[in-house]
Amino acid sequence: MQIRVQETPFDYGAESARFTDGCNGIGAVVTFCGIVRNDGGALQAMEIEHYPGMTERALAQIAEEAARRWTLADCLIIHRFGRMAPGEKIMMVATASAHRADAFAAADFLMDYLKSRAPFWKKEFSGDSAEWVAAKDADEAALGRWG
Amino acid sequence: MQIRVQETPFDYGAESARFTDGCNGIGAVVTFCGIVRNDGGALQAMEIEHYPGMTERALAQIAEEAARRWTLADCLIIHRFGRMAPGEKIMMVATASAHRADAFAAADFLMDYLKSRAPFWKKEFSGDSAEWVAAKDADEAALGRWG
Amino acid sequence: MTLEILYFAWLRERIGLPRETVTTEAATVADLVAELRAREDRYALAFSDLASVRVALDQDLAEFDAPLAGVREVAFFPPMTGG
Amino acid sequence: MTLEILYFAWLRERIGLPRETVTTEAATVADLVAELRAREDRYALAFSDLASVRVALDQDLAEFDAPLAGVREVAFFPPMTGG
Repeated sequence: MQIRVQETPFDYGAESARFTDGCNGIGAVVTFCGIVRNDGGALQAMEIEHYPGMTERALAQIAEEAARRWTLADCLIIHRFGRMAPGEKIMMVATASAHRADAFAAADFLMDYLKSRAPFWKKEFSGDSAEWVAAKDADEAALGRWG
Repeated sequence: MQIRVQETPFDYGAESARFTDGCNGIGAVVTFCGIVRNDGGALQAMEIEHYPGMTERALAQIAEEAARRWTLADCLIIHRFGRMAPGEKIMMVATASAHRADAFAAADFLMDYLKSRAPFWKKEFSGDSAEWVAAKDADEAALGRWG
Repeated sequence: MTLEILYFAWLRERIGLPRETVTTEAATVADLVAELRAREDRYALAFSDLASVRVALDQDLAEFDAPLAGVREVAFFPPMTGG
Repeated sequence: MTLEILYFAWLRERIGLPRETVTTEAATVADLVAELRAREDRYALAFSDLASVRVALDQDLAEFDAPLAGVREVAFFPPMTGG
């Protein structure tokens, strides 16, 4: 289980390859990468605040719960904080398992929980305005999928 | 839509990064990588036969169906044929979308269909024996998830 | 009618050929399979259990009752195991 | 009892502090929120709609009726929006 919370960018390709090559005897790796969108072209920057200490703790708890529910060889979560421009990679998760169903379900689960249970908050800067992103009902509702 | 059927290895990290950086304005990329397992340590090699011409056609049809069902900025399928050792990467799919739910569902769908509807056949070599891998009922049943 | 017939995986191994050209008046895939079975034991063996044989007509998956009119390439193979 | 209180995102901005140390006899999170609200308008404003406030006690998510006995760090923040 690998958890990293950092301000600096990460190398998505290199991290994906390193994670995959570091797992022995597995058959399936699923990776998710979250990227700063620029919906209408107006977004200038995104800033992510987090709760140092609790963040790492919450991510570890979410990863442990995934490892209890599915058979995983390993999982990785990298999440950035601080200021990012559109197109920059915000975070990634990766899961490795013998079989694809476990790897898919665990990655999907990690994302759903991370969205609504890990202490990150996004603020969007466009033109003269700066607004905190509101949590989506759909994200909270997604947790219901996991029983 | 990018489809590649090839005998040579591919660079999973580089392909993941290239795919992700090649998509503009997206928020989510999901990647799957399939790897030759070595279950009990007995497997020496895997050989994949395919049906040149039909393979590319079937993969394109599966990718087009995914693009009809979900909002995708792009998708990528790379699948190898020929002889591979345990630990080698057999194939990958990647999907890019504005939102994670579409990217996850489309990647999961591509894998389910590719497993049972694209003309690839695996043969396993261990010790003196060489056996064609039997299709799993679970793989055929998985298609039922997509209605 | 002249058809190009392709065999893959264990069908190719049992029949001992990757492809062959046949002239036939078979109306459907099932008729063609009946003709092939009657030829030699290796064909009869390869087609002994049709539940584990799939067919593609001009590179699209098809059923055994599909008509052969207008078809140029018929492929027989086991259930796919890619990914 | 002395508590370290942390505020994040718009709660931090409305209150104007990232953290503060308070001495309180509040038995539960709800009691503490009532005390804070009574202090000044900026607190009252920050805690005006508790449906959009989450709380963590010693870095674990908790409910507003949770007891504060033994707790050292209380954090208030909006619903999370990571990923």
